[in-house]
Amino acid sequence: MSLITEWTPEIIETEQVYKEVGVTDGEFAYIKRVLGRAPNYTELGLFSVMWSEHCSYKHSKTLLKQFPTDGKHVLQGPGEGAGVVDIGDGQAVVFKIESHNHPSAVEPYQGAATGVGGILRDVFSMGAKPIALLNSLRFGSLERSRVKYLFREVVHGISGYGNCVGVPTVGGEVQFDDAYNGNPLVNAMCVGLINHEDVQQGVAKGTGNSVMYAGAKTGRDGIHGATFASEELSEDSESKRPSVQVGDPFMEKLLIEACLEVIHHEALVGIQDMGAAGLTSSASEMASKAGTGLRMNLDFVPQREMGMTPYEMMLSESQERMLLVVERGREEEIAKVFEKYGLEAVTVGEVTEDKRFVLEHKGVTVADVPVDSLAEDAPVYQPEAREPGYYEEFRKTDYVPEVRNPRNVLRALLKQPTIASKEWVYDQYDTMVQTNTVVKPGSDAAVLRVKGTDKAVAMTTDGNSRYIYLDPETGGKIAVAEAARNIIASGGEPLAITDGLNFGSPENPEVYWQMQGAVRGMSGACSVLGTPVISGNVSLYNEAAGGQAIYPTPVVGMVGLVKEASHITTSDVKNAEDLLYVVGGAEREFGGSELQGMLEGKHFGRAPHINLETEQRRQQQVLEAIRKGAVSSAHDISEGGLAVALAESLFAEELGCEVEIEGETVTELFAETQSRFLISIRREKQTEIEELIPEARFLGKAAAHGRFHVIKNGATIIDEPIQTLKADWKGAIPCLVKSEG
Amino acid sequence: MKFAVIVFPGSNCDEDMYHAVSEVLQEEAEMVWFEEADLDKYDGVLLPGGFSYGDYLRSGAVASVSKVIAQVREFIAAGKPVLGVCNGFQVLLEMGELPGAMLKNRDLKFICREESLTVEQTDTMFTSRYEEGETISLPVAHGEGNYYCDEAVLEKLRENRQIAFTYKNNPNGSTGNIAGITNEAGNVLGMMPHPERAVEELLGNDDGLRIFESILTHWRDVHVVNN
Amino acid sequence: MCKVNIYITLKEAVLDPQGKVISQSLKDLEYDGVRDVRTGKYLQVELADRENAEKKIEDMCNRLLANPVIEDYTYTIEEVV
Amino acid sequence: MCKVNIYITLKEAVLDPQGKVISQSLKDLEYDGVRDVRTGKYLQVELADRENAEKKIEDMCNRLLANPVIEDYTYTIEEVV
Ligand SMILES: Nc1ncnc2c1ncn2[C@@H]1O[C@H](COP(=O)(O)OP(=O)(O)O)[C@@H](O)[C@H]1O
Ligand SMILES: [Mg+2]
Repeated sequence: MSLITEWTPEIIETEQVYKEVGVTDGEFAYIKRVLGRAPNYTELGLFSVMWSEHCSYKHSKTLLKQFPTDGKHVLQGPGEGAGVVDIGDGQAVVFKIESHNHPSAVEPYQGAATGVGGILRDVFSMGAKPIALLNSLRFGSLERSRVKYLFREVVHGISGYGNCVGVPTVGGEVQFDDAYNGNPLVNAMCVGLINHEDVQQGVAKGTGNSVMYAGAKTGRDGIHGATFASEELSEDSESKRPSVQVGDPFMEKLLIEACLEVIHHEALVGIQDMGAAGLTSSASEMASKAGTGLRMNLDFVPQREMGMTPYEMMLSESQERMLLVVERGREEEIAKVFEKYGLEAVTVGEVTEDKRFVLEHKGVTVADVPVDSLAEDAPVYQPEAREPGYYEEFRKTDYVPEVRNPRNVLRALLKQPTIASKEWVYDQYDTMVQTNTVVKPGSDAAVLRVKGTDKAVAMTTDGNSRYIYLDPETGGKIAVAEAARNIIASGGEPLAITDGLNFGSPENPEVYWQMQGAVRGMSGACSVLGTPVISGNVSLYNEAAGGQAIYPTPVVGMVGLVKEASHITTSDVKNAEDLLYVVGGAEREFGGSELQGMLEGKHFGRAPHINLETEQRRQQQVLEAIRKGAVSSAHDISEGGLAVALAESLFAEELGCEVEIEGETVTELFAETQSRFLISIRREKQTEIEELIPEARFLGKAAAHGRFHVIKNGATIIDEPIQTLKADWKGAIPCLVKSEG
Repeated sequence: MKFAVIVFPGSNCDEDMYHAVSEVLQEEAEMVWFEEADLDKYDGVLLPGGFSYGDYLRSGAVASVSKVIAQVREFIAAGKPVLGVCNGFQVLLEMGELPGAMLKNRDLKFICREESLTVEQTDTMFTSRYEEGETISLPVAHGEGNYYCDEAVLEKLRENRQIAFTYKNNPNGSTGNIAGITNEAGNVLGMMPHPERAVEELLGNDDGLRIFESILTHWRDVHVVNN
Repeated sequence: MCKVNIYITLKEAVLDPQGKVISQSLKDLEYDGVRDVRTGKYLQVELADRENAEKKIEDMCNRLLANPVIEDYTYTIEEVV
Repeated sequence: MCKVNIYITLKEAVLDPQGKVISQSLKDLEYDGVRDVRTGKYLQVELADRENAEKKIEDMCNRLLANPVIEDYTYTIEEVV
């Protein structure tokens, strides 16, 4: 029994049923033109999901075209499951980021868990072994009990899934801000490792070849709630509603093994995961990319529930499923590989020549549409953009914080959840499985060695949405630059990025204006820093119930190459008496800063400015110094400014410092001026470092006495035991999470 | 010496174990799929960590009734060395080859971090290369590592000197701070911390290597000398 | 005083990966005739007071003990004297 | 066909950290009179056959479903026609 009323074509048209599944009048007219008739309910379903923002990027396509996507390292740019970048020795990294914001808002554990599962499939469907997971999270204020619950469960879900599949979660970021009270963001990134010759494509080539379905059975999971004719729901069907997707990491682990084995099988023609819009998107995209058609008999689709209709099967988002195209006659050989892992792989259809997407069910053709109309011809919109009123006003606002006691401010800043230690989070992640993790969470970027070579890969996610809110273009530049700085500080050369664009509704002109600015800024920074965009994800309509959009939140996932293991650098100052340097001077920039948020309870004013040439020059100098062995530790200066960066660098060894600052105290200590690094060196490297990095300014030295001591003009400004500061920093999140509120 | 690393569906530290033995210890090792095992060919069995069968029901429970288990029991009965790490330890407990059981961590959270351990017992084929009472550091990574046994069993473990490692700062609530125990015969070691993750300087810690070296030393003492 | 037994199960349409593995394992152990296994939680809650216990328990289940998005619950109350 | 409900609980001597946490959370939510919470598992097993069900189920519990070191179990059988 279907739980959904499947209207006839006539009723779909006359009663405008298509609107309930998000298809507009104009789009419906277009569908009718393509088909030469009104679609039946199943066909309407196909169009509705393939033309959804998530699959078609209809509101963001024109923006995404601006991203630079080529580069000397790029083997595969956007368009496949994930991008591929050369790292030498015939090897490559494969990576992508993906959002699971809406599912996580409804059921945080499963939403986050299935987000991890989905991004893993994007990567291993390319033929790559997943070697690392990262995430980028945004939550509202941790004072709220709903937010605490979301935070706890999201982290739990990520750890539950990632730990079980045996891929280490090595990094990420979490920021907290009222802007996310009603709408948390959960973006997951996966990095895989592959040999060039193993790169797969999701193509349905070769007329007559078989289409195979592998993995979990299909249930009514995650079929869009909006497609419900709610007046037809009885109490009984309410409890059987198409439900939240539940992840099965155990099955995923088996699927990884089986797929990585199957890619070496010569009978395999193409492979793709079933992600959003499940069977519909994987099948139609594979055919469309190959210029073929596809015919499937849905009777053969493994089903978990009774009486599923074609509509339900095609729209189901059940997890842990893959679609394969296999040479005709060799299906058994492929099925055998899956069988070893206890997985089902069955033939559900064949590749055809006619470029049509045809579905059969119980002897009846239930859908017959041109395949390109689904996968290629989705409408593209050019939304209206309008500069929001706040922007000019903020640009004119000169915000200067009032600080009386720098010591108290430092302690309070270290307790801000966005700055405080994320140990509570990453202690729950298996960061070490696969035994490649050289630099674990807690430094600027994670670093993983590549077994059998002397090289390593560095990876990070970054994106400060406060700056982007104040000034999307500048903030967009900063997001990319900060990610690159984190890679550089770890001893890596930035290679490429994946982007996760999280915004409100693109139909709101002010939101679209934010999108435009952010993408322009990111593109600019990518060009200057030489990090093309190789994959990404767009998540729009992130709005709380009242229509309050989130901060515009593009996040950047970046991977870099560490040429030699000896270049690997962490942010921890290693020895007492090591010399401390700051690269780049501070300016009076507090718009969007942590200090501003803490003192004023909101963000306004100008975002810190950024000059990409300066950024690039300093990055190159710092990397060069690291490669020459002149640098003992390096840390990028970000939220909370120099004082926070310095304290963080001293925590691991619980060292103190003797530092002298010049200039305006609050600016020197807390400004969030961009393009700056804090580095420490051995005493004997002093001349060398001053030559290699002319802009490096001597700050002072690390000290065994364990006190954080800052002076100016001979007078003490801060003198605090490092252990006190560390306790503030480490204790903040556990304390907030525990307390009931 | 030739090791078998048993691979269950869902094992995920199998390759790490294999890497530690074959690349770092430089001994022969094979990954053996649980259904295809012929343990007669091996001198030592390693039960790796991970989430066999998703850790569904109870960690290690489903693996403990799986196909290879009868052979593992024979291997143990023959007095040959068996090391179970993390999930491998849980499997040995579920098999009843080691006493006690695992509960969820006291704080109900998965924990992954370095822990300080005390080597309690060096008179075993797994720990001979350590100093008695020595403090070492090994990573833990588990959600159900809270070792439980009753007073009587604890007493017996102490009497027989079966406690190999204890935690300095009990991270999970384990009875008697137990991190690893041997069987009475001394040829089975189960431990929650991961020695195979601590065998290389590059990754910051090689305190775990001596477990594998101890096994090898013992085997050489018995076999190579006699030959 | 009263003892409340609460049974929390996954909604029918929600995937139960754990149940699937247990069911397969029982089949591998050659228990024939095992058709299906579903897993759930069993909570025993001791309340000081029988009065209003139903209302309290339902409230607790909705707010904390069960996850209404994916779970259903039932309960029984035993009075203890 | 028959439906078997299996209830698996921790032995009394075994500490139940999860029960503790739930009990504390209930107190934090100001449910007064919560004395104790113990957590357990609830399995629903569908058997093709009523015959010998008791023996089968006990056997399954002893071999796999419950761990006798830490757990006890009880069960009920409902015949379905
Ligand atoms: N959600 C998370 N998952 C894993 N690691 C995290 C997460 N959030 C933060 N971390 C880790 O904590 C450290 C500090 O994060 P962050 O404050 O964002 O540093 P930075 O400002 O240098 O990017 C980094 O090593 C980061 O990888
Ligand atoms: Mg950051």
